[in-house]
This record gives sequence, structure tokens and C-alpha cells, in this order.
Amino acid sequence: MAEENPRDLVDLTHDKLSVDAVSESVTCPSCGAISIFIGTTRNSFDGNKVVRLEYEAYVPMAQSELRKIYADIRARWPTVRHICVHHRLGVVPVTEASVIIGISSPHRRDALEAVQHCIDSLKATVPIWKKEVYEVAEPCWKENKECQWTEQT
Amino acid sequence: MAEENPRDLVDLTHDKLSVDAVSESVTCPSCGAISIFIGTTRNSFDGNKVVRLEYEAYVPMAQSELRKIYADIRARWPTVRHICVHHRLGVVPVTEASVIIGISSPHRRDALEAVQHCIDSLKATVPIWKKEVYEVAEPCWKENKECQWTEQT
Amino acid sequence: MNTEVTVFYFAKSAELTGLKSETIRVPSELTTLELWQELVNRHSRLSAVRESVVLAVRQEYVAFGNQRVSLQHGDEVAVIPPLSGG
Amino acid sequence: MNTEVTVFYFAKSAELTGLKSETIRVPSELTTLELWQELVNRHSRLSAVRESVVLAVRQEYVAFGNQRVSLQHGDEVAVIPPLSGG
Repeated sequence: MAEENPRDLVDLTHDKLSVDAVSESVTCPSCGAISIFIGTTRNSFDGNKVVRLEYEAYVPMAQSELRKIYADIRARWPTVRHICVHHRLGVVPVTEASVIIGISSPHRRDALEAVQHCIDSLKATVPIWKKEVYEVAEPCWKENKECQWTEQT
Repeated sequence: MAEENPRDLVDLTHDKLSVDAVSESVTCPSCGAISIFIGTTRNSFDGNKVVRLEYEAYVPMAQSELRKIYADIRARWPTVRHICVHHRLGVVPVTEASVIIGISSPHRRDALEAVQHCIDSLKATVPIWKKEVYEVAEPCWKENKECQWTEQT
Repeated sequence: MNTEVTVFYFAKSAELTGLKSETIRVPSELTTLELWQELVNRHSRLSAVRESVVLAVRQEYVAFGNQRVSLQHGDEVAVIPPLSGG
Repeated sequence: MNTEVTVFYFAKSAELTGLKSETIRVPSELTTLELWQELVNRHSRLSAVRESVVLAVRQEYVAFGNQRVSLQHGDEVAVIPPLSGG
């Protein structure tokens, strides 16, 4: 039965992301809870109007770092069933999703906590970069505060 | 601008729920995060195979109790932007969603915490009931452990 | 003085009374415990769930006890078994 | 002994070098700090980000320091600026 095997799903794609697709990919008959996190593009930063974001990734390493996070989640929340991360690359217009994380579990606490841990870890260790392009100011490579080697921390 | 007004959305419906619809209803250009919780129908309980769930609600009171929860969320997490709860009524087949909660905020911590609080509160105070219908055993009215007046606690 | 209210029954309490709702006449001033007794007088099987239900009056929860409620014509009363939404 | 590795540059470091990737010959045994110096020798502008990047060797993070790495033909090396995924 498909239900027996936990799924570890990763997709790094230039296509528009779909919440329904992530939700369906982690649905399972023995789970009562799905928790989903969606990161979207904001329209301003420090008063500068953001026109779009541009994402790039070190794709094979991003995939392997995500799988390390999944292994960590399964060690911390053993009842977690399916895990799925879709991350968009290239240009992401304002209000569209850059990342969608979906996790299912029999009871809700595990899925809720695991999703929070997953986005925190993704920001700290997965080699993906975002350039914010403003209406007026110079484009800027962003730095996650969760990343251990930024100068800003 | 629509963005200026926080939206407090409630839908109690006999129709199949849509994650995309909830996600879109809470999307806003000034928010970087949307957190979503989906409660789905499990296929078994204590070894009994579940065929379907049946939900009923005291609809107007359920709506007003949800709005009390929204007010509480806005007091605790003032940056929360839009809040949406869709709860299905009537028959819900296995693996389909009985409830979808979506909350947006500029930064993710608020949306993530608020969603968790919302589902905890919903289970404790919103007048909705679920009957589990089993393949063999007698149907059973469920009781949320979060509810203060169940005999089971 | 009596008044007419609409009583809603949900979940287990609807199964016990065989009713989703009914309109009844009750004293317009009474305690919540007396209000419950009015309902049990009509539907003795309700007494089985006394320990696991609360009432709602005008869509607000009220606990059983000596707390007095004033009822007006057309008010909603509801029997609320343990919740299981979500 | 030298060996041939592929170096990937991302984000700010790609802007500074003007390259997404290149294949270069480097000593097959060296410290991560010496490896960084090999890259700066080719692209002096990289020195501007010394304090805010780490390296990856064979898709695993390595910190700058006296830690030795053994490189084999075709290995991947990457310059990793502060992350901003999510």
C-alpha cells in the first residue's frame, strides 16, 4: 500500500507553485492533519517598493540539504507521514508563493511543529538565494537571519 | 485599498473544501507568510475502520464563536492580516478535509502561532459536532479533548 | 409569567429527543438548572447526558447552576453536547 | 599534484566573478583557506565577500580554516554567500 511508505518530496521549479498540489501530495488516509506554510513575495522592504524577486539555487545541494532536514524532522517527530517542499526559482512576482511546505501526521501537533521547524531549517541551511528588485533602489541580495554566516548577525 | 482592511472570513458549507480558495482569500501584498491547517478524515479509530464522518453545526453560534476567536487572535498577534476558516458540514469521506484554516501575516512566526491557536480554540468552543460512522461498530459522536464539558476529561 | 422560546438539539441530544428543534413555553425568569429541568420534563431521555452538556441562551454558553436567565419571546436556547468540530 | 575541479559561483559571488561556473586546476590536497585563496587569485573582487561566504566541497559545507580537503578530478566546489531561500 502506498500509505505504508512515508514520502519525502522535493521540487525546485521555475513554474508557479500550487497549494493544492502540495496539499494533495501529502494527503494520506491514516492522517488527520496537514500543516502548510506558504512564503509569499512582499510588496515593500524598508519603504522601497519591491517589483519582483529573483531566486537561484545550487539545485543538487539544495535537494540534499532538504533531505537532511527531512531526516531530522522524522527523528524529532516520528509520527510525521509525508513531507513536501516546493520552492520556486527565477522570477517570482509580488504576492506569488516562493515556497510551499506541506507535512501530514495522524495528530495535528506534530505536523504543525514540524512545518515550523522545516521553514526555520530551510532558511538556515538550504543553498537558495533571493535578489529583491526595487522600483527605485539598487537590487539587493537578501540574507536570512537564520543563516549562520551572514555578516549582519 | 482592499489591503488596508483585515478580512475575517468564515464559511460553513456542505461543499467540498478547497485549499487554494482559502489560501487565495488570505493572500495580501504586504504579507510574506501564510500558514494553513487542514483537518482531514482518518480511515480508522481504535482499530475500527471509519467509512465517513458526518458533521453538524449550530451555524449562527458557530459563526459568532469563530469571530470571538478571531478577535482573540488579533489581540494576541496584532500583525495578523487575514483570517479564514472553512468548515465542512454533512458527510465528509475519508481523506477529505473537514476544516481548513488560513492566516496571513507579514512575518511567519505570527501566522504559524495564530493558526495553531485557532484550531485549538475552534475545537474547544465552536459548536460543531462530528459523528464517526464505522464499517462494523455503532456510529459514535466524538468529543474533542479541548472541550471543557466532556465527561472524558 | 411564561414566554415562548425555540430550543435546538444537537448531536446526541437530538438523537435522544428525536427532535432538531421545538418551540416551547417556559417561565421567563428562571435559573439555568430550572431551564434544563423544563427540557428533561419534556424528554426524560435527556437526563442521560446531564453531566456532559451545557446550554446556550441567545447563542451564548451558560453553565448549569443557580445563575438566573431572563428569556424573551423568540429567544434561542440550545443543548450543547461535547464539541467535536475541527 | 594538481587536479581539475568545477567551481560554482552563486548570488553576489557570481556577480563579482562574472561567472556561474568554471573548471580550474588546483592542488589536490590543500586547506579550505588555501582553496579560497586559489579562487581569489583568479577573481580578486571575491575578497570583498571573504567574511560572509562559506565553501561547499562535493555539496557539503566547509568552513574556512586549516581543515584539509582532498579533491578529486571532477569534484564540485561552490562559493556560498549568505542564504536567502524561503
